[in-house]
Amino acid sequence: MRYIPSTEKQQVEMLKDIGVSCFEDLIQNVPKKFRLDKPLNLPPALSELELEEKITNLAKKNTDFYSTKPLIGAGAYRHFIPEAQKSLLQREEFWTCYTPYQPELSQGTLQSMFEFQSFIARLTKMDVIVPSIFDGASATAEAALMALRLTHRNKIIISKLIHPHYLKTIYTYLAPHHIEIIELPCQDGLTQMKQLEQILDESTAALIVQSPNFLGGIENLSQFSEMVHQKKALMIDIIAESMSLGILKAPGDLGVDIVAGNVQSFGMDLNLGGPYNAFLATKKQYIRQIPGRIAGETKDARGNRAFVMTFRAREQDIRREKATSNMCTNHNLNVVAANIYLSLMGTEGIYQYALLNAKMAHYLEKKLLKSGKFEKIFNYPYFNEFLIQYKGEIEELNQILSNHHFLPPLAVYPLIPEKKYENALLFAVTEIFNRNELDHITSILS
Amino acid sequence: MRYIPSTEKQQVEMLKDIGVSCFEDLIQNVPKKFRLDKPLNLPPALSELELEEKITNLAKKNTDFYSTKPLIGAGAYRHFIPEAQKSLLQREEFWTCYTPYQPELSQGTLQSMFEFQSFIARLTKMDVIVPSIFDGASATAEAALMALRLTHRNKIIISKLIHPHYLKTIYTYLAPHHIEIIELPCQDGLTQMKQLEQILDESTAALIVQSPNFLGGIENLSQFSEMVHQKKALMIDIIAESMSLGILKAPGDLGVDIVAGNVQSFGMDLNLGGPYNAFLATKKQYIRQIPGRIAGETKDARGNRAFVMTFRAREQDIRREKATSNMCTNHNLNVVAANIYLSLMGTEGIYQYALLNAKMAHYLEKKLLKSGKFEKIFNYPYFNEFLIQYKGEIEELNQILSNHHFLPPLAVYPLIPEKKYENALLFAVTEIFNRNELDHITSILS
Amino acid sequence: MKLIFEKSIPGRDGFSLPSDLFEEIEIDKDIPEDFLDKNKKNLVEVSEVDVIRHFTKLSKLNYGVDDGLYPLGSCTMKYNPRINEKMASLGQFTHAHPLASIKMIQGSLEVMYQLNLLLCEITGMDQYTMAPASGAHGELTGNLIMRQYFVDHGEKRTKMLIPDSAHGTNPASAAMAGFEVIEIKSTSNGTVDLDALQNAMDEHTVGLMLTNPNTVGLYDGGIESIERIIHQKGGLLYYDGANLNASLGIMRPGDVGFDVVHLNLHKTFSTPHGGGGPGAGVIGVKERLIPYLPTPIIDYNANEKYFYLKDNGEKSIGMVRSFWGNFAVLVKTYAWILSLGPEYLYQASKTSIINANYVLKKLKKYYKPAYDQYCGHECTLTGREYKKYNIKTLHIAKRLMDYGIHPPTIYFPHFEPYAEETIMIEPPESESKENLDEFINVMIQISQEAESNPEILLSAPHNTPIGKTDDVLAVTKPILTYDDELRSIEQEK
Amino acid sequence: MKLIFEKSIPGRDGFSLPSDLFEEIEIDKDIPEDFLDKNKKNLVEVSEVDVIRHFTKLSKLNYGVDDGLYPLGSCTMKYNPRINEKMASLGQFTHAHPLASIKMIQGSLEVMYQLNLLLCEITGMDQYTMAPASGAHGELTGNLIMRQYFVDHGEKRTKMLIPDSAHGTNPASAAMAGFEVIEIKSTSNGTVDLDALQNAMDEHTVGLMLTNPNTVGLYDGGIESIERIIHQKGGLLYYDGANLNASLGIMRPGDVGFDVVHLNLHKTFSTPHGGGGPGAGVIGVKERLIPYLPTPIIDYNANEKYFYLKDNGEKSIGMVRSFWGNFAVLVKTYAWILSLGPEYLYQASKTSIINANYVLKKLKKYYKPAYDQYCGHECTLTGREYKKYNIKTLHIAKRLMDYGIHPPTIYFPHFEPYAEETIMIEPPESESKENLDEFINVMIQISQEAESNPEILLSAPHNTPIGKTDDVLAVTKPILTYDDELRSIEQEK
Ligand SMILES: Cc1ncc(COP(=O)(O)O)c(C=O)c1O
Ligand SMILES: Cc1ncc(COP(=O)(O)O)c(C=O)c1O
Repeated sequence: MRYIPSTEKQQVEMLKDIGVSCFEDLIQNVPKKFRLDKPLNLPPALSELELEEKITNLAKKNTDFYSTKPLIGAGAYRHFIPEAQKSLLQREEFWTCYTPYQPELSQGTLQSMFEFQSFIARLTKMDVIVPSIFDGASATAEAALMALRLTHRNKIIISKLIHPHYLKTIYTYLAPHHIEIIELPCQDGLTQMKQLEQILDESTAALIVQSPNFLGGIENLSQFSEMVHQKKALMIDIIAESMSLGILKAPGDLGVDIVAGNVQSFGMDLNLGGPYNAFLATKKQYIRQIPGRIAGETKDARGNRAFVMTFRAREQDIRREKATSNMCTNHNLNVVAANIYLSLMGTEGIYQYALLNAKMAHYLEKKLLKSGKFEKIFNYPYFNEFLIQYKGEIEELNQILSNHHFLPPLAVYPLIPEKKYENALLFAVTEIFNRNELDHITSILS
Repeated sequence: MRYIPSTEKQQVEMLKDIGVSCFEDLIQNVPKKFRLDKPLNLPPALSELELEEKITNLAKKNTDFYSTKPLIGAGAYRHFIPEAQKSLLQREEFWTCYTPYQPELSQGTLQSMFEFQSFIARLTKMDVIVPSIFDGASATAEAALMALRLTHRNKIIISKLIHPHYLKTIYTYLAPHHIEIIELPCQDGLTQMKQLEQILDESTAALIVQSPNFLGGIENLSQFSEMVHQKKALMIDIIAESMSLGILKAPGDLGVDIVAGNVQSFGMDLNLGGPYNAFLATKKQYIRQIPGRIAGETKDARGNRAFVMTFRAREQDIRREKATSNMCTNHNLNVVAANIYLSLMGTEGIYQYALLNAKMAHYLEKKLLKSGKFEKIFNYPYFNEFLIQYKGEIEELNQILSNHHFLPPLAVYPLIPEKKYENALLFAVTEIFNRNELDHITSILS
Repeated sequence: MKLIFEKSIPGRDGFSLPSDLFEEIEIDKDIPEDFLDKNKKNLVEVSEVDVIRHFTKLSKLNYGVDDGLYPLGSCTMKYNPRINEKMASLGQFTHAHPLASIKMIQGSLEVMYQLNLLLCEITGMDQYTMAPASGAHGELTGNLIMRQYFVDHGEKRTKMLIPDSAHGTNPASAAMAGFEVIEIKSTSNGTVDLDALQNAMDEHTVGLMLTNPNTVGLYDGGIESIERIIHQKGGLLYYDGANLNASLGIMRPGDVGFDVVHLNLHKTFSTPHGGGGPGAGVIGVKERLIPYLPTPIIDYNANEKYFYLKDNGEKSIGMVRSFWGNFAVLVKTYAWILSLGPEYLYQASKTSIINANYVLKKLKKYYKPAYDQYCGHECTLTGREYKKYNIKTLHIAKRLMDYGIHPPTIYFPHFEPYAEETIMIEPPESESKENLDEFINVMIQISQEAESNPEILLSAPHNTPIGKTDDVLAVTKPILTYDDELRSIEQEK
Repeated sequence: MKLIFEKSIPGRDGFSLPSDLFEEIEIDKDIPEDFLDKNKKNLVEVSEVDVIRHFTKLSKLNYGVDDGLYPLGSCTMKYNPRINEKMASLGQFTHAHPLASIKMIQGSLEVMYQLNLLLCEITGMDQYTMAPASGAHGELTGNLIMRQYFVDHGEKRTKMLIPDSAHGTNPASAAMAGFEVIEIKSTSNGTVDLDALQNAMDEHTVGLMLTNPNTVGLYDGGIESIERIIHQKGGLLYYDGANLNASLGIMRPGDVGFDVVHLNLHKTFSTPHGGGGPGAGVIGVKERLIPYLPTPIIDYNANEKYFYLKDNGEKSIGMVRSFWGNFAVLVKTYAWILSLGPEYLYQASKTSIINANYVLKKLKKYYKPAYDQYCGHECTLTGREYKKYNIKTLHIAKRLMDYGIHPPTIYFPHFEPYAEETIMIEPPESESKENLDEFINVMIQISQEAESNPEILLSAPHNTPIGKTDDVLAVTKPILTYDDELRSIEQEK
């Protein structure tokens, strides 16, 4: 078998060298009654050609997503990824290696982590960045746990307008911990601020708000921060569409204490939802309570700059049940992916792409409103995703768009079953579209 | 522009350092009247996304060749290529480097050439291998020129059954050299031997025969060699389907003096005909007349084994008009491709694949004959390609096969417009098919 | 090596823009000024060529499985087949939006559905969730399932038993699930002390998290008793499958009685580690625990013949992440299982067990084994003999690098009596006898160097891109971003 | 490093077979025994893992453009954009059979058709053939076209004029086309001696092959006179376009009067060199030479709206290869031109000319320039000053490697008075000022070493995977295959 180099003859030799007469002697600690006495009931081995045909045929049972541009985002955005990034990621040194426990053989990974941390620090204006939590949802939950550890309080206030999966994940993660969770409702597409004043108190560990929120609205984070800080609670900002950082104010400038950010937009394919990657960002003073791996700069024995994983005393392999998290394997290759992506895009690219996203989304919204078939729901500021009311049948709209090779926008009602959302559609627009296509979309829907 | 790192500001600095006031000062030797005074009339630069969409759309104007398995070969064979090979070939060190003039920075390329030479030497049982001539046609022409140089004679005898493109290429290459070219006709799918006796004489430089020949037939090379050697002429064997070497006798065992072999089957995609690669193989005594680059083993200053390009005194950059060929750039990356492919396949793989090719071709032929819609034309031995008579309309057969996602076999008549070939089809069968598909083909054609 | 920031030149760029920038839209009319950043975020300005060279160079500072032996114990650094990568990169998969309607993602769903069936057969479990992103994430998920099970059954169980040999993620995960962790000591044989287990197990205890073969590479011979002890008290048995590479086609955790199983697809099932992920830590359970699995579950509607995402109902622990799983990793797993089939899955485990025992046998004279018995797919040696020369296993590890070999695991296991001096060697089935022989020879040579020339070990590595790193400095003077570095340079001035 | 053959183990394999091997077919009944090899060809027996590691290691012994500056004069080692590779690897292109019916390959044909139009505009020619596989192959094709032209016109022309500065392929190609090569000396300015040219040109001469800027990097200021001299005598003017990287958007050979042009798509047009190819050496001609182009030509039927392969008729020189061209290379070229557009094509040439003159200016104090004038896209320096220390440019080249830089061209140009002591430096537009500054500094440092410590140059390179090679041994004791090596070991015993 091409993946198993040792030959039968070699195995016989090795068994002899070991000093046993047969393989079974080596597994005598597996009780006989549990040893399988017949092969697993699985399909026989396929040749590479057969395998390729089989899986390619399965892939073809999907829509041809390459040619079907999505008008849906909702936490997973199709952005353009330069081939230079994809090609570099294929270097085996990046993807066939382990977690960089041995820095002398892992500077590629470690420096990449450090550079990514530096990028995110500049994008968010935060001090300390954990480059890889699995995704936005788990990062959000980890941020909540971190706030609980930091404040020793037991109430978490959450905006209802964070991504529904993130919300569900927080509940799952917090379930064992006897935490009071209060949800802030939506008002005009934004998290209601009024109610917050009544709920915020000295037992509040943190307020969690997503901006742009799940419905696309840009939240007034600085005002939230101010209110939260009055009660010495922590302000947590969730970012699901990291491209927005290109033109929006950085959370660090808005008083935010912890940021959990999904960076799928920075060079990761949609992949049916995973693997993506998220960062956690915080202020220097909170570093010892942050979960996950961090790269830091140091010197090597030759006096040169070198990178290592640092502040390891927080981690499970050292602290076990007292660790700040159980995280071990994370999404580090996606850190490299995002790092390469951000390097290519740079100052100007991230700005221009973000600007273009916003402009195109607003262009489409205006066009759709003009068509007469759509109505505004909220009067909120948004980035590249907006909620809009469709006057026709949503089923029909889906059909039309699919026929024209567009992936329809998200119908939010199934996720937020409130009457006012019955015909509400969440459109996401990124730079992968062009004017022709946006005009075409408008015209087929009019 | 992302491919041009120097900025306008830097260019101004550099011009100042050079000591000119503007760029135009540097090109004063280009007569003003020839200097373009307006931009080239070309489409404006596309972004990478626009480019990708444009070219992908062009590609889609082709048939979906991935899912359309070819029943056609005729010098270009679709074989299965393991992904391990494709993936390794993507290492930039192999493809972004130059011809290995500096061996100290090119051992990867040079050792690969050497290993490929070793593989081909074992497959052909020849001594000296030139690993890269562009393709089977140019290699054939170079072999003919080589024979002329070696023998100082001026007649070349060629089997009519060599690949028509190779044949045309020989004529083109030899046109300036006042060479008598005589073609040997076909008899029962093989090169006619009778006539040869009359033609062969002391002025004959070489006989060129392809085996398996263009119509698939395996030629009796040892008998040809014997005849040719009696007149002290050279025997040249052409191989268009290198996979055949897996089970057929090696030309070195059959008295052949020069082999020109297309190795597209060893790990190269069809690519509409190029780039492929061909080798030239000969006996040690003929080395100084062979064209093209050869890698050889030597020692480095540290006493270790090292590889260099050798017998360079034959080449154009040293010998100019007296060189054995003008070849400079060749298809060296394809040498690496073939080397990786052969390494993966190995002794057993090449044998098994060749055997499977032959078995499947014979299986299909028998099935087709049985169906009653086909008739035998020749009673010759063949490898994986056979000529067969179709009793129906070829246009119709093409339609049926295309509808079922098979690329139809070659109708040879347009290439060899002889009456007996009017309904003759040249089928090629490789390991990419399976029994179901071959049965399916038979049934849709019956 | 320079940082990408140190290569930045004002005005340079590495991206491309379409010609139509929708100039007519004035975004500051739509987004209030308060929300917009007046300044562009200062990132970097480099060209595509710069980026290509920077990361090509960075890559060459790494060592991957493709560069040679990588015998990290407990990590199963096996060959990552190329065809798997290609399958995962098919456009219909990579561009699939997770919220596309299910009729558009039938192919992807079928892959997940089929993979579930294959994994169930391989492990003897009844249903998997594909959600967890890593082993630890799976452990947390598994713990929450067990917690939910007892909540649902009105039982109050708060403690989780974990052998001292367990991987650090086990106690950390149990703690995240709100359990009190009770450490079970190992016997001098390295396996679970049955008396200690019996004493610790009670009606307030959730159960036991066990790795088998355990993290020192030993099959626990007491597995039948363990199962009895836990189940007798109504507990649940959790199988940490990170070491499943010793068991394929040999033993199925489901048959042994494990209730919850996590698999590290990025270990046993050949998907790459990626320098720390992404992987996938899928969780399989027995029938009675299915209702507690995270939502959704991939199911098949046999009547109307389509695959779908089924809400797992009220008892489910909910979601542990966004969307459905690390799909790209799942495709690679699926491809690997189909490529090996039952025969070679068994061969994989058999070969890795033979490999580990071969290394153990050949090296035991030089590095005293932690346990004198046959091992599973990895063996645990020690460097105790060399303490007298001031040599720790860390030094042995660093010295191995000089010979072009990635060191085995040395920081783990950390429990007495072998703390810090263990060497865990896992030579998976993709390593040939010749590679092992080379490793063995180098290890013997190093053992001789330890005696004759300890200095060369103490100052190792010598031939690596960088020398030994100062880990303490990284904490005492933290520089975590390029701006930190700029500030620290500023301060030094 | 070991050869793959030295890693072979009997019984090991690296391939996979389907389960159905058509066992029932007995092939020796169909193919006579005489033709079948009784033994399997002895190749190698290694696993996929072995192959992956072997070639990964081999790759690391190479130096590519992605590894740093590669200023090989006359070779245009520029950045090879990744998107081009991706475009060429689209399945509909890569799996297209060359003999598929034209309606199945409309996309591929359109690429070739459009590329022809773009190249015509860039060079001012009327029609290209995509057939030639390399520059030299194009030269041969071009020479045969010129030959055929005169044959067709009943003229007997047998001589071809070629400047002494020309690349070796020029005389070699002319010779292959049956012409007698007449070398035209250069003036001390490095350009064509117009008197010599005038004297040599006559009615028995085909014409002149000219590179412009020529191979020492100089635009020939006498181009108008050259054109007149050749055409006055009824000759044809051939443009070796290997140096077109100095001319994009600046000057078009067609406007100057060249009749035949070859382009090295693997130089100017960014397609990779691949360690020696594949490239493409397409040939463009003026209207009157179109009938002689190789057959077929890609054409468009405007009525029925399809692209097709047109037989080029009786006057065509025929075919110069199998099938239609190095299609994969053509796609990359097409992608590059569309990515740059007219503005950046001009910027590419402009930048490379500035780069070359910058290097020339900065280094002329240390390495006397061969010609004291502004250069095109490459500059020619010499190492004559260092001869007194026994230092040749070869040693300077090898020493550069120690600094991680690929040496410039040094074996060429070879003509007097600078034979062997030239250094041709071509820093294309994809090289940044910082890279050039680094190169300049290293070159200056080496010039100082040549004086102060010549030994370090003489024994260079020191930091490369292998030391300086013994090229003579490779000829005196030829080992051209692994079996040669085995035999030579056998003999030594
Ligand atoms: C025994 C054991 N359990 C659990 C884990 C955790 O797996 P992951 O790194 O995927 O979180 C590991 C990983 O090293 C392990 O070795
Ligand atoms: C000036 C010049 N002409 C022609 C050629 C030949 O091109 P090729 O190597 O593609 O055959 C070269 C290649 O180095 C060259 O520099």
